[in-house]
Amino acid sequence: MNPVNYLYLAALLFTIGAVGVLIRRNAIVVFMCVELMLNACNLAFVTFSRMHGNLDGQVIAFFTMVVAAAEVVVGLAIIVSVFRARHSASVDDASLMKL
Amino acid sequence: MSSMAVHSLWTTAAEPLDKIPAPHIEYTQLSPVLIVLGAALVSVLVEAFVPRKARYHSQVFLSVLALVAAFAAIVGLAAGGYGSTKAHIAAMGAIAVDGPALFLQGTILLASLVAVFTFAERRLDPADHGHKVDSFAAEAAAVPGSEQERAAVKAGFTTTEVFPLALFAISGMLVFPAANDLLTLFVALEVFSLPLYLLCAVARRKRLMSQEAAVKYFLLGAFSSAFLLFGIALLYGYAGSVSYATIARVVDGSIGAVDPALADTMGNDALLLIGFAMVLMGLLFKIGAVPFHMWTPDVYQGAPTPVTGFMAAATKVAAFGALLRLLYVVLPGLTWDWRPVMWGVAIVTMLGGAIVAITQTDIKRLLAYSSIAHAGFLLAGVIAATPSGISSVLFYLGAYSFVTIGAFAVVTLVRDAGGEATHLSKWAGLGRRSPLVAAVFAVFLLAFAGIPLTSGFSGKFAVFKAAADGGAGALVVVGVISSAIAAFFYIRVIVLMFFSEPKADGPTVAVPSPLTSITITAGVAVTLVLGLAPQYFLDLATQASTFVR
Amino acid sequence: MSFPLLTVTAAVPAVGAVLTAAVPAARRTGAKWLALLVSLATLVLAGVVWAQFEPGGPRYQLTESHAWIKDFGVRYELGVDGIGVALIGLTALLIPFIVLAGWHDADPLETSSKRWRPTQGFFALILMVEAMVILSFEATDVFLFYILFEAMLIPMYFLIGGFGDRAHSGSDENAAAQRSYAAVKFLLYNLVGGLIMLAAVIGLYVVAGNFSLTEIAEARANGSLDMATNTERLLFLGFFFAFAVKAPLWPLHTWLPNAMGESTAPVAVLITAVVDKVGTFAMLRFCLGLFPEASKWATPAIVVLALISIVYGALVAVGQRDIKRLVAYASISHFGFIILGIFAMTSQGQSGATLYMVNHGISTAALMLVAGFLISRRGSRLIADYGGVQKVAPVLAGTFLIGGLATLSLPGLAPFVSEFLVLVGAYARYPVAGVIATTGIVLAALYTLVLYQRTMTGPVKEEVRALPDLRARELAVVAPLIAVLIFLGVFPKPLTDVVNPAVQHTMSDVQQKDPQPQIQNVEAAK
Amino acid sequence: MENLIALLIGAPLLGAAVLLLGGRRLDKSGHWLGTLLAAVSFVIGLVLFADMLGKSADDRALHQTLYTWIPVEGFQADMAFQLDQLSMTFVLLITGVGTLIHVYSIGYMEHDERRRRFFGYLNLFVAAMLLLVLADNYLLLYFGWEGVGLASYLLIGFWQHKPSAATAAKKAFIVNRVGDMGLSIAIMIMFTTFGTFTFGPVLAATGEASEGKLTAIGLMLLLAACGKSAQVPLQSWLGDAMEGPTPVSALIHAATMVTAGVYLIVRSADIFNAAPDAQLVVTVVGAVTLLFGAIVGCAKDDIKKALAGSTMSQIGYMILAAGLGPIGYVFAIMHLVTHGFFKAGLFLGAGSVMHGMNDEVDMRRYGGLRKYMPVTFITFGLGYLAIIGFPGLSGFFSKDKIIEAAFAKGGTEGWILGTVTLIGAAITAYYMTRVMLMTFFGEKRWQDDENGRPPHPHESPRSMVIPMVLLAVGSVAAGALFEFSGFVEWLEPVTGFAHGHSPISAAAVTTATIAVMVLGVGLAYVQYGRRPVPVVAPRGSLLTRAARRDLLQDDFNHAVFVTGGTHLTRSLVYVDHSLVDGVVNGTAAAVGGLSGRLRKLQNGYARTYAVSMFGGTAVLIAATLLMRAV
Repeated sequence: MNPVNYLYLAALLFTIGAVGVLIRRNAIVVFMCVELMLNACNLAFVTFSRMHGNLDGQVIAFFTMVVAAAEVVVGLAIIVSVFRARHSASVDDASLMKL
Repeated sequence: MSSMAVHSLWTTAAEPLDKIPAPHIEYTQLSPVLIVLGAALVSVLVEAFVPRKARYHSQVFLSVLALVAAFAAIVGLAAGGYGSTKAHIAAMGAIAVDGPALFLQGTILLASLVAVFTFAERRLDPADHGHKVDSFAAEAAAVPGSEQERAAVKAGFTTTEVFPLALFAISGMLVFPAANDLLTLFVALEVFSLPLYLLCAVARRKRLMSQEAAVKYFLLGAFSSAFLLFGIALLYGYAGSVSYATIARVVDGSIGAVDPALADTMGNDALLLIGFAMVLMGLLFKIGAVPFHMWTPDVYQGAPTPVTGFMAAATKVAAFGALLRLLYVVLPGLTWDWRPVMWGVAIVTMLGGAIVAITQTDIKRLLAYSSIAHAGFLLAGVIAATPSGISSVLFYLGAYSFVTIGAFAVVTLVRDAGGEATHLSKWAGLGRRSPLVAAVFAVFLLAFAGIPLTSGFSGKFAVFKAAADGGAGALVVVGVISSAIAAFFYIRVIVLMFFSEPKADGPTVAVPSPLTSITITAGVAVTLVLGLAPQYFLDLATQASTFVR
Repeated sequence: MSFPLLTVTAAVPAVGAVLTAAVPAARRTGAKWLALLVSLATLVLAGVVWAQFEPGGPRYQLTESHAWIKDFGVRYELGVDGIGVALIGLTALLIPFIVLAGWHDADPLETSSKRWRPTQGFFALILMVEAMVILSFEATDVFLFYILFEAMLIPMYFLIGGFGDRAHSGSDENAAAQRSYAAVKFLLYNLVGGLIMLAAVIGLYVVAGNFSLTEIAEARANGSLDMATNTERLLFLGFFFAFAVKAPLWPLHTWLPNAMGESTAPVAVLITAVVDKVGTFAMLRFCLGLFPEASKWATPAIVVLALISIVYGALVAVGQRDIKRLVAYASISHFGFIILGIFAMTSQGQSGATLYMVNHGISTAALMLVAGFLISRRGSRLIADYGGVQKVAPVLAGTFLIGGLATLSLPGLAPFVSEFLVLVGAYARYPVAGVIATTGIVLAALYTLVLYQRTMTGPVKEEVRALPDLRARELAVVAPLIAVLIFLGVFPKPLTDVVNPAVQHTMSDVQQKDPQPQIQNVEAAK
Repeated sequence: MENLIALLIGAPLLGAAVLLLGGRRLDKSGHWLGTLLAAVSFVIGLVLFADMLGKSADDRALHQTLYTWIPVEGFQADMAFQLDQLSMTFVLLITGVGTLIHVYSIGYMEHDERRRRFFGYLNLFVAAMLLLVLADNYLLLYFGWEGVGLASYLLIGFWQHKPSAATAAKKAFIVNRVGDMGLSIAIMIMFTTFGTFTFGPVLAATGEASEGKLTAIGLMLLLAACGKSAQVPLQSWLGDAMEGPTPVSALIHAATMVTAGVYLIVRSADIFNAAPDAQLVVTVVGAVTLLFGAIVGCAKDDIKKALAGSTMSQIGYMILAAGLGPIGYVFAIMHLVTHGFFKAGLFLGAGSVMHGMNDEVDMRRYGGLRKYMPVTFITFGLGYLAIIGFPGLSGFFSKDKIIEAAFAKGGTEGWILGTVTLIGAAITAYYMTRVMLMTFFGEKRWQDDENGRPPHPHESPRSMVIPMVLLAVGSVAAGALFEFSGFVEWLEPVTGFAHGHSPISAAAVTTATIAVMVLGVGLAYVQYGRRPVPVVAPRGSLLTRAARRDLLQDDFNHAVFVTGGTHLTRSLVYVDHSLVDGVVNGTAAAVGGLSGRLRKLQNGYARTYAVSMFGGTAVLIAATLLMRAV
């Protein structure tokens, strides 16, 4: 099967993630969408790695997972602290600062 | 064939480990980064094991020491000729050690040093329950206004974690402009972004806004880095490698590494162009260029002011360094594709920043928009695509970062009951109350406005000159117009400070400790020196303006 | 390396400014005296410059040149020609009187806090302006000039906005608002002009590669540097716009009445008599010197604008209710004459214009300062609030009248010489323009005498009955100025001797010859 | 000898400086100093005159160059003087009459606490007037020209506390400025035509210049003359100028300054000779003015204003004569001098009357004064006889000559001009008789002044009487003197002279003159001598009412220039504020509005920001691909 299809899938996932970020309110969900985008990137990396026949892409994928994990840690920390302060995880509630 | 290749890789991996050649790392040339990174780790240990009372001092001492040492290392390397003759790519092609890298790292370190001083300032707020307090929350984890927080304040807790966080961020920033492959670029980006997200969240006053700023910054930052990453993936797909050198060679066609299968499915350069655009977006986000700027005002306003100053200065320097390297090293072959795009971005950034700033009422937001406008000016220099363009941008970054930190440091001084009085109306008649502070701030504003005899003018002239030389005369005109618009709101603040009567309930100006004083003095000194006799630093920037390939 | 006379001449007031600013709050009077002494020292130095300058000698004399910002092709290059010498002389001459006239204008009010030191600031700023103006007259490097041209806005801005005229109608807040409006208007107008000039300056660098006036002029002369026609025109416009704002030329003039109206009389004099001269000076030296072709191309349009300024300024002046705004519009009319003289491109016109800069400086100073004394007595700027002053304060009225007569350029007073030269010069090249400009002398008589009649003559108003006559200090300000006016009116030779050679250089810059009279052998007929 | 010329001007100038700067300590002695210096100047004049008579007719002109006034490339204006017969005549008139009037003023201004300044101004005037007539180039003449303008401004407005006086002074100066405009334009044309504006070269070179240029110069000079000499259409200021103290009216607005226009035209004789069109205009202006002034003079009840009208009319004669060319120049000057005597005398007489009548100026409130102030009556009477051209008195000779010359102009215009001059002579006789009768004859019509003091007419002090007597002598003798002492030959070298050939014989003209004179006198006697003069002026005919208002010419000026000008300036002020300034403020406001609108995008919602980023990226990608596509 043509590996290119995996690229299309990756692009699709990425777009889904991006749109999710744009339309979902709950900070956690938004964050999960970002993770989805990162994983779409991983898929693309692995596919390209397969096509080019070198390992860089796969290695990068591992790096990406680590970074994603770190983001989760930091992100959740912030989101949870906000949630505790406001008893709401809606990104739209966090709009004290505007204009 | 590819499947075979992969299989062979597996088999080679089955060989005894000692066959794998150890990577060759030039530790001396990476020393600046390593020092800061090491210091960061140590200061984590300090957080873990040093008793609370001693933490503050040990952390400050450690950070300052690390930064000074790192800067010394930079100077040593530069003196050793790594900036010019011996410039080369270290760490198996991951990190470039060359003029721009060293210059920018030096700038970042100096900026961070003075920024750390403002972090450590503990005299602005009156002592709370007999404990000196700085700009950071007693216990960031505690819910604002909760019993827990009150207890923490009573106990005199302070968030000394900001120092290790800052150090991590700095180390990431040091790598960012030096990164010589896209993976390192991405990792460095995350390494300095994540700590910044946290730093934004730990303000002492107005904690809700602080946390909100953190959330916005985090979500949008993650969003943008996802784009960056996907862009990297596409570029990798195009060139089969993430190393700048290789990509550059593929782009200018000296080697055609493109998998034929890709070539015909993806069509000629779509991968390259889309990938480039997405990477660019990631960098423009950090720079705060329109339309990727919208996080800037909110974050700048919400974050603790010292952090804001640190971000505004150091992040910009690092991001522009990375952008320059990307455009000049990776994609010189693509100049005719990216220039028009960047033209557009530069124009909307200059005008957008200047115009929206006019109607701002909060000093920190005002400075945020001004930083956006300045990003536009810098982009004009970047677009020049000439050595003088590089050097002018380097010079501008150096000049600008000190003005910014100085300005935000002054903002920390003007306080009322609710902490910093950042609403412009509160600044009325400041010139009557404390002429000195007002005068200093006026100097910074004039520098922002690019009035002659300040560093702002030298920098602006340098980039505009480069742009005009590079055939971007129209950009210069737009730049001139937008600086005319920008002048208006800088002047407005000066009018407010000097020509309007002080309000009865106006803010007081806190008398800072030597730390902040040093920061501000340094800012003023650099502003005036670069304004009156910039030649030496221009030479420096010029020498440092050649990228290693 | 000879003695850097020019640098010192500019440095003395600069250093003086710093010292004055440093005087402790309590020592207010000391600061005043210090400022006065410094300005007098500068006057002496200017005299030395005048003495050192040889009219017959090379174009730029007492030159200095040091490397400054290599990357920008900028050098610290100084040198004076006759025009520069004359204007340096004017500046150095006026500042002591401005200081003396503003002796009490910046005394702090009881309300202001202890750390606020307006007096020191006031005089320091004045000296700083003097330093920058003098240096800008000396600069032969375009970039250096530009820097000063822009930088001098800042001290001026604080002088206008920070030390307004205490004689104002309406509430203090209202006055403060109007004052800062005037200051901001002044700054923004000039800043915009300056920024547009900045674009042109950068363009000049791209074209020429350096900023040295002499080098560029040479390169243009020997053809090693030839600008495309359009490039030259664009650059010219960039420069001219900035100077036209500063000068000010219609329709870019509206900042001047606000600025002069809201600021104290000495500052108003500083604006119109000293700082604005930089604009006209720069037209003569930079616009004509760097872009001769473009100058010739733009001349017709500029002449028209100048004529509009002359007539329009005078007419609007007639309609003013505020003494200082009236003087401001009169100045706009006079700047029209200066610009007309410059762009008439005749020896008489340009010599006249240069003399005009000097004479207008002195005459406006005389008129405005006396007006200031009057206003500070009565506490109002409205013409309608006065009447019959000459009955109670004859000396004040007399000096005011002489200032006014100078403004309407009566023969025997300095301005007549320059105005007539400008008219003749303009007529020789553009007869119609000459005739239209001549109507200006009638209008000048109109606004001056109407002002005098309404304020000084007629029955004595109750409010002015108690006005004291000029005090010794004030007389010391006015008398010398009037003496100079009369002297230069009947014996302008010292000035013309210095100016003529420089004007000849400018004429050769723009490759212009004076139009010759139709009948050549008149002398033979004699 | 020529070095004395500077002293001629220097003496009164010194006086002016000392008196004006001297301060109060000179209040006691000031007037004596001023008078003395004027006299000194007169004596120097006499010395120079004697010296001049000693020389042959052709090299009588003296030159003195002090220094170069305005040295600019191609433009040389010298501070240099030229004293020839023409200037000499004026010097004597100015210093002579001037000195007398200084003396007169000592008494007249006795009770004025600002007398010192008055004398300072008088000296200033004398100096400026001398500069005017002694200058050897037009620019220096312009200097003096405006100098006398200033002096007249200061003296008309001497009683500044009177709004009317201040207004009159301002009006005089501004109207004169209009004339001065002409003079400066004339100088510009000369400069571009001849490359110089010194009398000698310019007048010598007129032959080579095109007639068009010369006509232009001539008309511009005429404009100047109209301003200074109160000729139509710039005459309106002279009547108001009577607000000034009477000695001023006598010296400046009768004897000397107002005749400067005549001097200018005669001085520029060569230019006008070569520009007949200009000459024609000059004669027309002169003719119109002489009728205009005369008519106005008939209607005024204010004695000084009546005399002012007369002055206008008499100068009209001179201008007309000057316009006739070589056949008229000499007589213009001759009439100028004689007029200087009798008109000054008349004004001083009027002043003396007012002095006795609590400064009452309305002739309807005089009457029967001849018994109370005999000397004034006699001197005034002699002046009166002189002006109406009573045979044998000065006015007779000079005016008669002008009328002859007018006819001698030849052709229809000769007839027209001649007739006009004759009518003028008749009207002159009429209004002067009217003045005479209303003032000195008839019954008393005295009124108490505003603070109820009844007038007690008395003869004026000696300081005032003596000048009146001397001037009376002059007005009697001057004409005959000139007639028989060869004034014509004296002036001829300067002005040139040609005998006109009048279509009718001189005798006929003379008889006609005398006839119309008698006619005018008779008419006046019938109207004012036979029946009593009403104290309140009757409404009078339309013409009378118009004449009282200066034939509505002033109203015209007011309607057109004053009202129109006010509206113009008001609207310009508005334009300046709302249009010129408005554009700038509008731009600023627009940018501000845009800013406010863009600001709304920053709505605080992270998702919105993400959208803008997403869209931005899309645009970025699209643009990049597009760039490659094109």
